[in-house]
Amino acid sequence: MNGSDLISPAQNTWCPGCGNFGIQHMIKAAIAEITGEGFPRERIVMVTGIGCHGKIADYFNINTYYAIHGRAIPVAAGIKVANPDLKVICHVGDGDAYAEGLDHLVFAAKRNADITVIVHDNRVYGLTTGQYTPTSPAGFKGRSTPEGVPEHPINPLELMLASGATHIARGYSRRLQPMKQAFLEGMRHRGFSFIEILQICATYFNLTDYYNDHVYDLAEGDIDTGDYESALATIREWDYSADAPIALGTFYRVGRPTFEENFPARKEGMEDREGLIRDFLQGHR
Amino acid sequence: MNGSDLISPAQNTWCPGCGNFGIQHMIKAAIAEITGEGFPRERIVMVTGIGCHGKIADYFNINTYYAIHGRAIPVAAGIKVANPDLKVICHVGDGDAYAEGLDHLVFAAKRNADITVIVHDNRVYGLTTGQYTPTSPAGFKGRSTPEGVPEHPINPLELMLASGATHIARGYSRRLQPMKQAFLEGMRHRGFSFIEILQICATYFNLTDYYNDHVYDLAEGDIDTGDYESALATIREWDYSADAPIALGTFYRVGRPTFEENFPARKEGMEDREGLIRDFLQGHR
Amino acid sequence: MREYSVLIGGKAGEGINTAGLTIASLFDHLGYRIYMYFDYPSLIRGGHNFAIIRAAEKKVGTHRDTLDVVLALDQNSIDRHADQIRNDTVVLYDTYAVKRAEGYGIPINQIVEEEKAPAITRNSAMMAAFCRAAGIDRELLESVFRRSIKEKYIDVNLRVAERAYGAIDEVFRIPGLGQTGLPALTGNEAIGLGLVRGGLDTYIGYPMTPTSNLLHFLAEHTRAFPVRVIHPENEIGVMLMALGSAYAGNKTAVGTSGGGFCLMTEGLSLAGMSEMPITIVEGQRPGPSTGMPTYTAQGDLHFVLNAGQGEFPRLIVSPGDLEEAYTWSAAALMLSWKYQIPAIVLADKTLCEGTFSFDIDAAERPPEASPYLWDGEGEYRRYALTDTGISPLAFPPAEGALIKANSYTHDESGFTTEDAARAGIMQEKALRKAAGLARELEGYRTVSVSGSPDATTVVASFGSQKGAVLEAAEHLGLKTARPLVLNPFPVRQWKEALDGADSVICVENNATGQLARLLRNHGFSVDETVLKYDGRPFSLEELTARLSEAVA
Amino acid sequence: MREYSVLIGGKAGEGINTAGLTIASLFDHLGYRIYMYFDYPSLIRGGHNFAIIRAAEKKVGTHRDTLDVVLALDQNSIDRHADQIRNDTVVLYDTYAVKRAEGYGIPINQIVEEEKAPAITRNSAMMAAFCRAAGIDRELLESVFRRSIKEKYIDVNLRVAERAYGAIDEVFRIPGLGQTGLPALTGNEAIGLGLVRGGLDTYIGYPMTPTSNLLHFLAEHTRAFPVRVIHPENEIGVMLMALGSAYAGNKTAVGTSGGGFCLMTEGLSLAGMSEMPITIVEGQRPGPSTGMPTYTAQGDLHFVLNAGQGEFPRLIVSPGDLEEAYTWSAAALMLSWKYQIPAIVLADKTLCEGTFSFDIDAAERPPEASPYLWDGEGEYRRYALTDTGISPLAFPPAEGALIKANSYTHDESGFTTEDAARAGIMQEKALRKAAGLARELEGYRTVSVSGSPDATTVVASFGSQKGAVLEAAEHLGLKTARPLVLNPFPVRQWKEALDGADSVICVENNATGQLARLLRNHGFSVDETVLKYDGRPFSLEELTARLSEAVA
Ligand SMILES: Cc1ncc(C[n+]2csc(CCOP(=O)(O)OP(=O)(O)O)c2C)c(N)n1
Ligand SMILES: Cc1ncc(C[n+]2csc(CCOP(=O)(O)OP(=O)(O)O)c2C)c(N)n1
Ligand code: SF4
Ligand code: SF4
Ligand SMILES: [Mg+2]
Ligand SMILES: [Mg+2]
Repeated sequence: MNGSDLISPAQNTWCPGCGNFGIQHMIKAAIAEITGEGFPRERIVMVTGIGCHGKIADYFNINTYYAIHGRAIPVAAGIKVANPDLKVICHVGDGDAYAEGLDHLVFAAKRNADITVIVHDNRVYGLTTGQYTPTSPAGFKGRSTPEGVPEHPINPLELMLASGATHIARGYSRRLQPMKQAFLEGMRHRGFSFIEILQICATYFNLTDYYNDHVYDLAEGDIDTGDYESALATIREWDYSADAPIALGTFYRVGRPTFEENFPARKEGMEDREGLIRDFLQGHR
Repeated sequence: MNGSDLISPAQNTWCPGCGNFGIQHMIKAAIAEITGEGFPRERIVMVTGIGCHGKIADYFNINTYYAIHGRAIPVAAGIKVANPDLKVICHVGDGDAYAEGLDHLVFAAKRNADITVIVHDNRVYGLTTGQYTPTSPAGFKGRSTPEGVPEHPINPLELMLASGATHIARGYSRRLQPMKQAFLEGMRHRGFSFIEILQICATYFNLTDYYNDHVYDLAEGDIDTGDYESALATIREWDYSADAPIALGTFYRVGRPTFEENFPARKEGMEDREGLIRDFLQGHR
Repeated sequence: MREYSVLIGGKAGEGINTAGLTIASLFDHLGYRIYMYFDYPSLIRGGHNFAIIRAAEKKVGTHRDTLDVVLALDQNSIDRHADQIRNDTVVLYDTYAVKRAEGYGIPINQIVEEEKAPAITRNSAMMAAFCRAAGIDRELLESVFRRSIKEKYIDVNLRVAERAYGAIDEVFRIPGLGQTGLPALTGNEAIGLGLVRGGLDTYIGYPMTPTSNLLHFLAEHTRAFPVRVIHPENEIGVMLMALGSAYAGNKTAVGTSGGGFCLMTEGLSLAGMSEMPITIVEGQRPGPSTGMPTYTAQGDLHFVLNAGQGEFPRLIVSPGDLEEAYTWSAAALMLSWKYQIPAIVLADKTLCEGTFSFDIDAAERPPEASPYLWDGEGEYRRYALTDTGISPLAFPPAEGALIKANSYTHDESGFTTEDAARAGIMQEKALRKAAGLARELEGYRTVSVSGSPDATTVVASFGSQKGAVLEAAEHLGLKTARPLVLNPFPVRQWKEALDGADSVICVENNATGQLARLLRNHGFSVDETVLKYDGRPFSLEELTARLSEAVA
Repeated sequence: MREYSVLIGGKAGEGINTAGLTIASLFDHLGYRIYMYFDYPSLIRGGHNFAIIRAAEKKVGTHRDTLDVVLALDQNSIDRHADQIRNDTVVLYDTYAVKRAEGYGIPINQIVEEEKAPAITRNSAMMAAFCRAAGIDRELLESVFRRSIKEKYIDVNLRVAERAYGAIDEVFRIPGLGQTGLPALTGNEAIGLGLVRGGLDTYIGYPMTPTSNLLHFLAEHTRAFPVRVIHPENEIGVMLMALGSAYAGNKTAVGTSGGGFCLMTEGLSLAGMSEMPITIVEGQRPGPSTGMPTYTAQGDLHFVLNAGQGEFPRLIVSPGDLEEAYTWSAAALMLSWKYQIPAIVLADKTLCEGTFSFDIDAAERPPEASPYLWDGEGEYRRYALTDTGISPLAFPPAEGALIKANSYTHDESGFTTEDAARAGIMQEKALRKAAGLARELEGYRTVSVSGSPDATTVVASFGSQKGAVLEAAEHLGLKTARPLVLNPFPVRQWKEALDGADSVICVENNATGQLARLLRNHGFSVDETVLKYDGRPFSLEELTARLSEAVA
């Protein structure tokens, strides 16, 4: 199964050269793999923010909730808690998840909501035509900062580690197979998985050459993914602004009870709601 | 000058034994000290959130903006950028700044807004009568979680370090003089200073004994406050849940350009606004 | 009608609310119907709290200014209520805390000290003194205590009570009425029960007065009811999590007040576009902004009517007492699912935190509206066009179905579109749902009428004004009309209610007459408004006076 | 009236907007007044974009469906506009990209390839072909190019243009009119200039169509104007930062669309309670929710009228063209400071992103309202009670003054209060400000009337409908009336405007007739609504037809 039937007939309107194509291709491959292994496709739900990245909702023949700017993550968490049998994948943008709705990202990590968050980090607001985001490098000339952003970017992986994320990985939109691996690992992780993809924006911030020069794949043994300090050291190698090697791969992975486990499954024998209420009232006086 | 005229005649309605009294007392002492040194009192502005902590606005004869729940920090940042000559102190609660409005805290740190944020962290929603907050320990039985919070708390200092805060300190509401020192240091720091006070809530979460048993003061040389790793190691000693020694004092302090520096002072010779507009239109065709 | 008004007052932290509820319970066991108004500032200890318990033979829903009994645990309970204390008011007070008072002093502090009892037992002493003064059996008091006080504290409370009971003689006698009692609930609790009745699976809330207690109530009873309760990071998280939950098929409600509702408006609009059912309990309090958090107002009516960008149908119900709160909260949830729209239960502090005798058998049965579910046939289209505008629902996992919810303008399958024609068609789909809902509501009693049927003056009000308006209008021989549904506005039923009226007076807890504005919107004229905007509900006397002025 | 309508179409990323503006500039230099409608979907590359430039002797503010010239850079520019192309429409097309068309093929792709020019120069070629076909001097084209194209790209563009100029002959001739030209601006730019004129110190915004370009415009011109521009983390940050900025004495404005406005409502209510002046530009687009981000609507009128919990005065202005946008944005800012209230400039995509000839001399002078400043005498009280309800302002640092802003109900000094009487007094202070503002606005022209003064049918509209309504009504001999201020509603002036009318038709870009509802609120009747809710503005022809139907 190559997953081609996963792609919807909706017209794709990303710019030529956009890194979103690679992400789309690989999430498709990852989904095809898990459905090929027998995970029912109808148990997958994709939730997206608003931005170029969000269009991925239209491009898949998969259950989707194309939500609002910055707020995809609580929607995803709400779906998962309502039905823990679902596999919930959340595609968000950097403006979306790191600016507009950062708090939800932090809290999803804190709670260990069992969802997979994939950030299309093109380090720019694409759909609104090129303003800086929290991961734009210092000096970036966006349309709202024509003289260059004076602020330093955040390092989202570092923030996620501090927030309690139990799975942290990074990919690059031009490294296809490792991206697929990252998506599969994330989807298979029980708990909150955070996957940041350095995504090329061909139109507003084309960092292809920069990334090609700087990225490297974490090799077996480079890092102890169960160890906070080890993960952090590698995460901090590159600060999203200065020149430095940029590690790709899984940085951190630990086990912790998930948010959904706090809510035991629905009780049986509670169909007669009026009866339950009358019982309650009886005991109430 | 002992600062007694800094206290307003408004009736104080904190519970007996509340840690807010200690905070109030020491911020008063700190303000008295800097005004005593000649910093004009009218150049101080205090901004607060909503919660028991927020009442401090009413208790001071100082310029205040008693803002809304979770949103004091952007108000403070807005005041400072509008008039960088002001000293802006922001009193917030843990529900306030770590739950409702967490994103603003992170961004104030990222931007290095030159404000001093003092978190009254009683690890509970006080004013709304005792629900868990992001720093309540796992298992805490609040009114919205009668069976105990299953989530792990965040470590706000860790989060602040990851967010780019340039000054990070912790105090305890029953250790008065160190608190005053912390406030003074924070107010004197050029850039974003984050001061978390472990504050006793006498009514809903009285941790006095626990804190008395666990806190210790950072001594000279315990920590290299200019070093990220050194700060982090000490910050991570205690995770707000398990038993561990709780360090008090300054963890981190570095210099970085502030947010306000990005906006040069107002230009001279621009009083004739209609003239400027006509000039613009002239050049526009 | 036999009735009593009892005020108990003291400081925050002295258990005034609990004491008030105990008094209510005593009356209940004597066969009275009760209403309790609880007044407290936004602080945790100190200040002045008071509860007024009104007990009567028949259902009541408002408090009186004139008091039969005052139970004063602090001096403020005397001083601040001086004009409510008449010559024949029976005043009991703690001789230690109250220095200036006329009435019966009880050495409560001394008793508590001698019994080495915690200070919180002072109110137990006061209640015992009240029982003795009012000729209520100590056995009844003991049995009420045993139900409300935790096992390990019961002995010390009974000891203290025993002493206080002996510290005063009978002053008058409250007779038993022989009626079967009714449980006393708050509006929040009745709303919670209504939501449960309507099928609630998940309640999500962030604390905010006056609906925090709805969150607490449901959180406490997740074993009694099949409901999951979640308290997330803020109201934006609440609303969006709730929409995700609804997408997955959970009947979900949220609760807040105006400030938190602000933060839900973007999600509300998303509910509109993505046709996600959601029920929002909005407990109003005086604004703007933080305002007076523990007081009451009806200042958010037009805000909830119009919140969220763009145009989409919504249901807004406005219960006036517990039975209506129960029925219409259930109805709101069910209708929101039937029409896949947001529903708002508009309440306020008066209703949410007021305590009333609740008669479930007197509550109208909520409409049994069920969601239209997909029959599994053919291709599933989340936004399929139908005559009613309602598209059949499916939830993941549904084999063979592609369930695409979308915040963008979309086609029937849920794919984004920017096509002009399709956008128009989808907007018309929404209008059809609104029209269908309005038609369906025609089948229910959505306007409540009472008072003198032939009176030519009609007193119009909404929500929690019910109790005061009904009684005041009865006194004055006026007719009353109250919409139970504010949107879609029940135009026909309102017209009928106004039949024969030549003057309409709106009674509202706000400063600009928002119901009057809504009525004018729909072409109805309003002659006068009687407004109160100081955070307090009308008392019966105050409203009667203001209304008779307005009529004159 | 001599006029031309030119459509240029192609893909997103092909510079259609720029090309349209260049054509507008050509017309401007020929002495025409222009209006340009730009239609684009929410994507960055591909799809179909088009601009319709209408140029006329006199001011125009709407587009026509019937086209004089079509410049097609893609096949969609022909196919999607088939019914707008008449027999005498001059169609120029790129022979490579357009396969099926009647008209004049220009081998644009070939020219660009041969000149080794970047693809983006295709539109320069098309403009050159247009100039030749329309008898416009190549010198004029060159001078327009030199102003709009960056130095380093000018040569290649001129080379390509030269070739295309030669690839076609003159088809007709657009005569010069000899009028002095006017700068062509977008609504966003006029609003920005108006804010600057009103005293803007700080603009804070988060990108959102259709006001992103207001953020960009001001950010680009912080050297030309004394304005600080900040783009924070989200709209909540925007609004709260703005209130802090205002507290410190900076005249501050923010801009957004409906979704972002949702997130500002809690801050709006805080502005109300703390009496913090703030100006909000709300550019409407089709909702609910994300809707159609790059299209137009007027669906948020009642939302902005009622947003925020509680009751507080607000000013809402509704400009219909650039001159009004300039004047009323300035007025909004100044009046918000005079009354210490929030002011909202309600616009939409049609106005914000439409391009118009701007005649600053034709703009009414904005009222010169200044804030009441504290005179430094006596004790400062931030919320001092006055006859007008307006308390004198002071900003920190002000020696000897304690400047206490508060979101709680507060006393005159700004300390929190929960006192019933004081709460009432403060609410009345707010009502006095509202009344004062309404009175002051009586002094300005807040209702604009045009068309046949004796017509008995009045076409009512607000905001961006102006252009289409004025022309359509003129054609049909009807009268028009438009409120420039939506709140406080100019009741007296509206009454005067309606004098002699026996029928009122509302023209609106929404599905429920929100202006009609507002008029009914104020006791005015509306007989008919002409609504459009597909995201597109009315064209002149469409509105004329719909109106004549409604009149019939
Ligand atoms: C509340 C709100 N504010 C602003 C917008 C406008 N908006 C749409 S997409 C977007 C930015 C998207 O940037 P990002 O999340 O980085 O996504 P990208 O387009 O780069 O994939 C913005 C600001 C919106 N839709 N909603
Ligand atoms: C938007 C909004 N949501 C909820 C509230 C209700 N509220 C007032 S104070 C508070 C919690 C305060 O907790 P914290 O910030 O920890 O302050 P504390 O009382 O503990 O000092 C809440 C939830 C509010 N005022 N505004
Ligand atoms: S603007 Fe950037 S992110 Fe958006 S589709 Fe184009 S290349 Fe991709
Ligand atoms: S509730 Fe807690 S935090 Fe609030 S005043 Fe009382 S002791 Fe202090
Ligand atoms: Mg992006
Ligand atoms: Mg707290």
